Amino acid sequence: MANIPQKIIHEYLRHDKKFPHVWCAGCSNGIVLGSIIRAIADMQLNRDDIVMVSGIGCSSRMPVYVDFNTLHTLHGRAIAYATGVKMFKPNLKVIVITGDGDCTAIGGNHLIHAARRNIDITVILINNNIYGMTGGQASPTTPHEAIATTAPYGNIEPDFDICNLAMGAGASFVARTTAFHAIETQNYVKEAINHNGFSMLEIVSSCPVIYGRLNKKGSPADMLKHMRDNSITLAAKEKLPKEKTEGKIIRGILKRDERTEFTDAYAQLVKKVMGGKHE
Amino acid sequence: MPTKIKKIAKPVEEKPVTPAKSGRKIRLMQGNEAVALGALDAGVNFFAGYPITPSTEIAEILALELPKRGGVFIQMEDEIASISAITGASLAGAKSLTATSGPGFSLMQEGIGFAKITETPCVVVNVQRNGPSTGMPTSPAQGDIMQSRWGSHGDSPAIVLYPDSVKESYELTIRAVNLAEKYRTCVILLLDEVIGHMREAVTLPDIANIRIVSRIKPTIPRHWYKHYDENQKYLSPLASFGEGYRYNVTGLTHDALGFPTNKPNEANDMMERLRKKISYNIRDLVQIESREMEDAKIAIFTAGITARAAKSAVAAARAEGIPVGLLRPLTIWPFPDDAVRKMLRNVETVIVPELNQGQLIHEIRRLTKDKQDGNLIPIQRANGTLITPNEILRIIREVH
Amino acid sequence: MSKAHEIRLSGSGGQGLILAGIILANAAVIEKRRVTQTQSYGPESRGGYSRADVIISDKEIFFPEATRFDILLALTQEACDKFIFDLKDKGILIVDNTQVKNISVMSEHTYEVNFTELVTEKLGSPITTNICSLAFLVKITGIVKEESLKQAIAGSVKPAFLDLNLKAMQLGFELAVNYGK
Amino acid sequence: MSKKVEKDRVGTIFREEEAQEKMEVEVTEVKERGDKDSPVLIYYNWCKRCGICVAFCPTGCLGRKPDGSPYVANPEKCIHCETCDRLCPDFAITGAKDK
Repeated sequence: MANIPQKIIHEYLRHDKKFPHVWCAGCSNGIVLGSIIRAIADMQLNRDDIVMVSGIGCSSRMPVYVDFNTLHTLHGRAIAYATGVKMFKPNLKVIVITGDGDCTAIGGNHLIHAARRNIDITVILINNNIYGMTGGQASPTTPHEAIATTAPYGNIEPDFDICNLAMGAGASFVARTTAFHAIETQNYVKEAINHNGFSMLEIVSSCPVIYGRLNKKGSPADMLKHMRDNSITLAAKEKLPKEKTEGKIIRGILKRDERTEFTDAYAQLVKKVMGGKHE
Repeated sequence: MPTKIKKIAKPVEEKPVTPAKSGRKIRLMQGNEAVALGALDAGVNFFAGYPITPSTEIAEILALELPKRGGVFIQMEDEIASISAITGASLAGAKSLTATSGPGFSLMQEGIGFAKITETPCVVVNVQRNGPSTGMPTSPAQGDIMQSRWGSHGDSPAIVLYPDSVKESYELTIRAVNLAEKYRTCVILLLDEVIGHMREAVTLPDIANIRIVSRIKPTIPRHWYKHYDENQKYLSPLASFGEGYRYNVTGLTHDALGFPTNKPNEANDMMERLRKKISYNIRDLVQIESREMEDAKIAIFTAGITARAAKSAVAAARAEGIPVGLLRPLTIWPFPDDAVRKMLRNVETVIVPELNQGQLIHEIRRLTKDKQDGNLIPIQRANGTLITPNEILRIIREVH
Repeated sequence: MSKAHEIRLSGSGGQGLILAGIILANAAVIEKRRVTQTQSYGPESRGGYSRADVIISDKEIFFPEATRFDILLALTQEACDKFIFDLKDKGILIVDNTQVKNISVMSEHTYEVNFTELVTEKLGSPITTNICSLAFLVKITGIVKEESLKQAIAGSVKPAFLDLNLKAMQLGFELAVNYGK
Repeated sequence: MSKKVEKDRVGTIFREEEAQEKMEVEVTEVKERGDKDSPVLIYYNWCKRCGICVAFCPTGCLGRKPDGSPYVANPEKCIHCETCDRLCPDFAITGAKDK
């Protein structure tokens, strides 16, 4: 748009088509999107080689706004669609944008199996602790005792630790940060995309309009301040006594290991069997 | 934090798939095997599936064959993931296929709707088994005829093919892949359990004699590309991911570029486009077999395995001098309205045998409103056994 | 032979009847005749019931399942009881009397052989009862040539087991030749 | 007033005296889109007035209009930290170098 100076991020936005975006005032999704495209700009990836896949939900609206190959799919199925894309064209960089409900409730099975296969997909999970698009129902990451429209007396269910889930399922790169830590997000996105294997980046975010109001979390800025003040790095956590780390968001790269990547394994298999004779 | 920048050096390349060489001699072949070989000969280079009786042989054969030809086989975590993966792969340029049976087909419905609204070519093979629910996994039924048309929510047209022999399973699989590519939609191939597992002697045609259709690729510059171009009888070019046409695909109602829209006129355009690309091309889509219909006063209308019993009954009845004929749609959806109406014009009685509690008969009833109710005779059963030639013959004798 | 021959091989799961059906169908294919082979079985690989139908004809075969059998092979009592009423009047009934003790309707052409016992005794295991009884059926009825059957067996079983299966086939032929003697 | 022209570290050029003048402007008169000479440019068409940029501006360069939207209250205070740019969820504000 002529009114906006040509910053590098505007090269990556479909700014003449779909803006302003659908997200509410103060929603962290926009902040995360900014961090992601800054990371991609830093990496100088060819936009033709990036496929951004999403499911359904607030965060899943993200692909529409970016000028990549974008695929906005069904609720919970983003990782399964991404698996198809990646398997057929392994040279594409496949990034899945998903939310807590999309990825861990309806799409939980696809998450654990993609992690188990260690297929080279970068999952960026924006965790706002609620179903925002449908109006504030409890999600698997809604904290215990928090209020949601389907938990009007307080949530009695325990919440998911998504990073632990991904690590347990075999993801080879797992990191967590918050939307407030934009530079850290940018760096982790780069790390996650560069990692050859399944990578899960959980970005703790805020939903000021629905979750924030239901739970009296204050203004959008207050919610970001909460992220700033209530999160500590993994390194800091290890130094501090346990009582000081309780209830804090732990940021950092929680797991990184080298394990055979799935499309590589499949390429090996093809090489092996193609050496043999046809039937 | 230092970050290594890994550039993508490898060029984007389509996976070539070498055609099947096996089986050109006459040989005994299962229906499911014929589907797998048909898929390979049609150029299918991506399969994702989940085990389910009675379709599993298709996955097993493709697991063996696809890697040998440079294609992709992947066993997914469920049927929902399978339809998702084949749709994703198709957008990346693959000719893709999955195979399942009733319970899995039910799970796939949302994904089939997605492939239809996004106009992404793919093929779903449904080897029908007895239902509802888990039903009888190794027993035949024709209970998915309506589901294959109306299974996914919202209005969407369907292309559904229905073979009645092993040879035809091979041919219609190729046709299903071709139609999917041409019409940019999810084409469904319905098989009966008995046909999937039946063995017949089949000679496959030479690969050189098989007509293969592939999607039209855009040749225009990126900025002119519309993912849903309105030209050419609604059959528009399709770019793959990685080819430089950075388009958006969404299951939301979308405009010609593929971006979500709520505008009634754009929504209308999209819905009409989905409908017209089938209805404007109905002559290309419809295939129907007619046997002994020239002078027939009694017609049997049926599809799939039940048509095999009907053919036998027709032959026997003709030997007794009864003027009976058979109509069998190879394409059951879109329903061959005009052809059926025309062929039933001089017929007094129509018998509709089917392995369900009445599905095909609704279409015939719709087309034969002018005939008395007593002239439309159902033979219906959903207990896991086939309708036999004798049962049909008995009815033919009764009405004669 | 111009008419269609409907053959049903029946018994319980695990007896290898479907394989026998495929072999018989393959033998017909070798002779360039028209053939369909269908089966019905439960999920059990042992026990339960199992049947394989083969229709061999020189004309187009419409209905692929056998409804009125020209030949019925029954390896268990249950299968024999279930299917015997659909045997044609002049049909051929072959039963394994190791297991089939009662035949409710005696056909004109009934053959009772203790296949399981004989195969176990002569070949060390009952595993090839299916091939032995199939060979007996082929020899008695002449539905396909012996040589075609041999070729079909060679094309359908693993090389390591070929020798054993051919021995079973030979045993079946001998039983047929010596039947009633 | 001397015409002191400064070049900041990210290269945006602005004139100090103009910035001084702008301080005295009534908030309601702030132009609907950012001034091209401003250290921070705001695109009001996209702004949803969430207040994040103002809350996190470390120097008080940004202020808030009565309707909640931001404006450049103290241009001289801008240190081009890009915080507003990075934390704006709507891509409606930029303090980054013009490319």
